[in-house]
Amino acid sequence: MITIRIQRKDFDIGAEVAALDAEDTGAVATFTGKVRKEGDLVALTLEHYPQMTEREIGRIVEDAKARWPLMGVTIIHRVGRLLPGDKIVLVAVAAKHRGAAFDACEFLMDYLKTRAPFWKEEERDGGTRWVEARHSDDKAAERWRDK
Amino acid sequence: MITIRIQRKDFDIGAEVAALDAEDTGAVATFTGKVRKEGDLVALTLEHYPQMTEREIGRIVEDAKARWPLMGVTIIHRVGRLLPGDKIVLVAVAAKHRGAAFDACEFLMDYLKTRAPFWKEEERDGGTRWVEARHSDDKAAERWRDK
Amino acid sequence: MTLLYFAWVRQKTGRGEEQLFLPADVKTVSDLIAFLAKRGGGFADAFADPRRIRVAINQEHTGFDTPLRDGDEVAFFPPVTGG
Amino acid sequence: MTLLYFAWVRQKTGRGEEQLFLPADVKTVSDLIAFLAKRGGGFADAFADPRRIRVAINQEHTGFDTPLRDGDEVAFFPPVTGG
Repeated sequence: MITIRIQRKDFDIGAEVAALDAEDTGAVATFTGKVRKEGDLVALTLEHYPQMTEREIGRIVEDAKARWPLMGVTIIHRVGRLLPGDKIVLVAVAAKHRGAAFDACEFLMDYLKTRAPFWKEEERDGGTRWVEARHSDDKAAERWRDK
Repeated sequence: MITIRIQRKDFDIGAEVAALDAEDTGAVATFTGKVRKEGDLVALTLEHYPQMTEREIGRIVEDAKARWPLMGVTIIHRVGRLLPGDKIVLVAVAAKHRGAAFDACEFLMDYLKTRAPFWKEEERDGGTRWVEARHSDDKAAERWRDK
Repeated sequence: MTLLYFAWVRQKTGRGEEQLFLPADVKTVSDLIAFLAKRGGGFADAFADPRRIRVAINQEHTGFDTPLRDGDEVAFFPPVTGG
Repeated sequence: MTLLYFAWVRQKTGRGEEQLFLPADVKTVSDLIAFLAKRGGGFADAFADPRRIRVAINQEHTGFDTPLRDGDEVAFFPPVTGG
């Protein structure tokens, strides 16, 4: 089962994992990304490209399914204005065995970071600023190329 | 914050992640292991070595903390009789960045599988049988030796 | 064709979306970027360094050499920073 | 010393725990395994193939060469299968 949701509201990790579960699932790996409290950061505002976002995430999930035997994937990404401590993204992967669940979860995060059309704008005491893409995220995504 | 619990009752992944969270956490990776529904499997009964279990898991967590900068770790392992679909184990790791959270979560699972004193007995239509340790779990744990 | 702009590309150009008749000499994404930069003002600023820009055609990431067709939805944006 | 048995080692020996005065010629875990196997019956069965057995002394995994002291808590069990 594949679930992809873009939403403003928060999500409940436990409820999402319960909804994802099939009876023959032995392993569920999840990743939750949050707004870190750091310095004078007031908020993060997430913009996206609505016509493209779910399609691109769908392609990333298909890529993961071609690489590992997965029983279910749930991806939830929030948009709008988020405060320090707020959850931003959930990736949950169910598989028979833990190796596939871990690898696919990490792959999905690396690809979300470098391919899904979201942009973060930081709001600090001094004003707003668009977050720069990080080279380390490109490197993380490149690891999967030849695998 | 380190939380280690051995318990008979179920757990709520979302509540555990919320309890684990610090404000400067940016990444939470979790792993949930479940009793797979397969063939005529009726139940799994988990036995452990109570005087040793929490101490050994504590040592595994200290090892992980020495390898990665972690903000929090929660490990819950159930014991007693569990049915197909029941959750067995939760490992949740909070860190600033996702690489450390993913790696530490996988490391903790690999070490739990090969070092924590738990034993599973399967109950099938034909009777009961102790689960054999898997060579693939030893291999998974060995990966971390030289890292 | 439909042009879409996101994040600081949207802010610099001052618009999120526009309709454009594909000019005859604009064959590829690169040509379109040069055409838009020539508008001056915020567009010149937004497209001053094409290496900082990414493009999607019809909701798929693509490169600057891709040929354009009228009716395409072309989106310009900075490298993505979600997740 | 205290001896503990888990999983099929417990089932084969028929007990989970016992107190034992360390015999003079039992210096290491290997010696203790040989000593227990000589009891015959379920113990002989449980310890027939020491390669299938793991040991912890005072709640820490250890090897068969480890010297024993009176007062130790020695646990025998199969390779672990939790998680």
